[in-house]
Amino acid sequence: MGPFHAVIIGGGGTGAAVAHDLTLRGMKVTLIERGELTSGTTGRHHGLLHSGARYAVKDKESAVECIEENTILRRIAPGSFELNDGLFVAITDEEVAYSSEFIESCQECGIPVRRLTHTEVLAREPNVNPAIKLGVQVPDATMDAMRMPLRFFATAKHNGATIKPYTEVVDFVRRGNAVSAIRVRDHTSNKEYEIGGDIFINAGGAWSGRIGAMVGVDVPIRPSPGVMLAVYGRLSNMVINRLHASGDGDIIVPQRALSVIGTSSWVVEDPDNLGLPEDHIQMMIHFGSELIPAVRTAKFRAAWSAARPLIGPRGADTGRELSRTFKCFDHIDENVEGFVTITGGKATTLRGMAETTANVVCAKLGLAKPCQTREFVLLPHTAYYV
Amino acid sequence: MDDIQPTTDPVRPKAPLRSWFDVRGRSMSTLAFALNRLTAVGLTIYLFLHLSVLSLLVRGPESWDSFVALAKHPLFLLLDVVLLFGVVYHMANGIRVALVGMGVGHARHKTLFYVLVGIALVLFVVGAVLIFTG
Amino acid sequence: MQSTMSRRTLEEMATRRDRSGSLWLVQAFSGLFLVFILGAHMIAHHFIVEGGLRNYQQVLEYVANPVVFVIEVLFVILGVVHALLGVRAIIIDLRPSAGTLRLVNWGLVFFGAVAIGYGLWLAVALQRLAG
Amino acid sequence: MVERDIDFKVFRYKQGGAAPAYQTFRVRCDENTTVLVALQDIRRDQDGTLIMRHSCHHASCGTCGMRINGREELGCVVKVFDLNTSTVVVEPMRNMPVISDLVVDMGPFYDRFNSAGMPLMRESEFLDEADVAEGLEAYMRCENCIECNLCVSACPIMGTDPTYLGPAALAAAWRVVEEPRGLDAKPLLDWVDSQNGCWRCHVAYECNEACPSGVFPGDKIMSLRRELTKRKFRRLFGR
Repeated sequence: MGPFHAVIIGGGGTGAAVAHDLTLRGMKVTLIERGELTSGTTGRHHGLLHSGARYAVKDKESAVECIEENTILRRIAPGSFELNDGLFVAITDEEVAYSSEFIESCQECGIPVRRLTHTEVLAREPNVNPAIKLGVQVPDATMDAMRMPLRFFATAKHNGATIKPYTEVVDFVRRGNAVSAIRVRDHTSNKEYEIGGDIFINAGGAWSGRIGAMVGVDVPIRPSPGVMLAVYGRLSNMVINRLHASGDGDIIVPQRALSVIGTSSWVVEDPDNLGLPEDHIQMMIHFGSELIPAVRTAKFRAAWSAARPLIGPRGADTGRELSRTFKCFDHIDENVEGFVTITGGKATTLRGMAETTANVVCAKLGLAKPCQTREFVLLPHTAYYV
Repeated sequence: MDDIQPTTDPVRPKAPLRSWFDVRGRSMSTLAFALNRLTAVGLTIYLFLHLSVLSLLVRGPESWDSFVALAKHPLFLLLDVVLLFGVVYHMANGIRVALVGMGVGHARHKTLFYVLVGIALVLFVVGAVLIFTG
Repeated sequence: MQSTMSRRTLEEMATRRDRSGSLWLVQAFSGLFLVFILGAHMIAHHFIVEGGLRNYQQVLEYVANPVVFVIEVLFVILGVVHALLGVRAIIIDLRPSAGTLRLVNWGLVFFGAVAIGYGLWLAVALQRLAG
Repeated sequence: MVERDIDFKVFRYKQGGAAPAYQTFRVRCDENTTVLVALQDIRRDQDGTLIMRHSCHHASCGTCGMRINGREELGCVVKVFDLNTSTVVVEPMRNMPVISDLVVDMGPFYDRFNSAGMPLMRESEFLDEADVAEGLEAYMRCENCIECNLCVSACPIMGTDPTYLGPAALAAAWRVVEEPRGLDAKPLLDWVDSQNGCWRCHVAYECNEACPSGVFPGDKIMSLRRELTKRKFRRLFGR
């Protein structure tokens, strides 16, 4: 018997990292994605490599995950980031008061912080609202939201994984209580065929609930979109955050020749139908200009929505109350064998999500192979195409 | 649709004529390039015709002067006007391409084009009038 | 999805990494010179003389002028070089195989030499006729 | 908000299926609807088999290059109403093999870069700024080129000869010549100094018109030529 065959459904950052991890552990891997790779949520986020500071006060688990993965990604994907750190700026007295709790929490989570005075902040980032009272420097960074995950695909592909974009799962084939194959449609030729495997991994992100439903399991996923706005010009070099408990329009991420202002949060049923509420775009301009006044006059480039895959019970309404951590579900709990779901999380933690998933998969298959992705330097994204 | 390649095979070049001369939706510079190539072909043909016609000179005054008489026919003069346009345009755009192509003034290639082709058009009109009245 | 450029195309790219690209510079400079020489040629021949073209005798007298002789000779050389380089550029854009291109190169060199030789002969012959 | 029905005439092709054809879909659009969003709406509501490339939705990843009403554009930043046409024609990029519908195979694009035989594609550049935050050596940013292939699609010479290195690779070469950062740029200058290199360009400047990211490959090709011209003259007159 050859190596176990893992079939991954979903070609976003999570699927990419899972494919990479499992190929390194010696498994045969096939990944399918219904559209282009990273065309769901992955490529569409504001491109922040989290330091974890955003979650340090309220969601320590996420914060610790972030700083750990932040350090690892800098090591294994050099060149995919704009490593200019991030700044949390306090504008109101309330935010100044909050800063000590913020700094303490960051330190507890192992996030290096540096307090900067009003003058120091403006010397480094002259466009920031001159009314700011203080700033806290953290190791945030800008990532290339599409090319960084593509490096996982490139590396997995070169290590033997089969990556099939434009291939959509249409049905699951069961043998007894186990999933034994998936039926897929290749959209490049309109042909349907089956892919058999030993384990099927649902890495559908915001779409993972829909994939779970096809198997008859409940994945408690809440697609929670946010609106982002990109304007021309680098209004800052560091990532500028508002120093408060998270809220709307509280971050500006410089990216190439653009600045991306994010984001809002609500909850939808259908991750394919997010809409783009005009009032949210206005909100980005309004709150963004409190961080950097030039947002108001900067030339518009694009506005778009992306759906976060947040884990939570039905009934959540804004998504802000939901944790940003990730979870791997083994659906054997619901009497379905050979099917696991990895969801939640964020781009920063994609490698960690994959490690957890691969651990679950290996345990299920009785495979004693350690994770190697922490040190494995990824191929450049261009390697995906050659 | 003919210029799209519905195939996963390696890139197959399409008909060059379409690529050079289909200026629909293209910018001014493609038009300039297409016209440059068109006038180039015309001028090349003319150059060699011209050279061979000159051999009449060696054959003596009769053959040459009868050619000159033919060349003064209005239809021939019309061809001269077309030729003149080819010359002045190819010249003006050629100066631009030569300068820009050597990295001189490439940031202002559009201005260069309009100025040079503007001058060329003035020369053309003056020349055309001279051809018929001169 | 394993379809990239064919090996043949890549090899073609490698073998065609020749230096002839900078012939473009010759093309550009001959063109710039032609602006002056052709300008002089056209004005002298067609716009100065009453009626646009010289009769036989006028032509011979004109070519007898040594400055004109030099200009005409230069014009023949630069004009032919510029034109044939242009023809070559067009042929290259038609993707000839390496063999065809070699043939084209030699053909153009031959044709150019003949044309220039003919032009020079013509100029000298006319000057002789003018006495 | 104003809403209008717009017809999208979309290029359709499936491997092994019928010959390519255009299919028209009517989509309800508002002021914010981009061509990419409209195409996604078609996939969601009308035809689930329509495929296209897309990722970031703000002109930073370069995947959604396509031809909209004949012009090379990123679908994510073209608002439907700005086109001012009641029918929008959407086609895949030119000079690339079409895998299906609007999806082209990007392999040849990267092959051209790889034929340089040296690291050509830059991920990031360092910025010159005096006051840099503590702990950082210099601010850095990702390069402008987003590898979208629009310049290659727009280039009239690329259309006749795929062995031309093309605007994107030449522009990247100029970035290295301009800022070698320790690399020896000479072999690269030799590489572009060829019939298929920078001399092949016929100055149609379609690449500049098509570039959505401020790279302006045409200008960079001309800069390479200026550098090579200087080099040749120096050589001609004994340095």
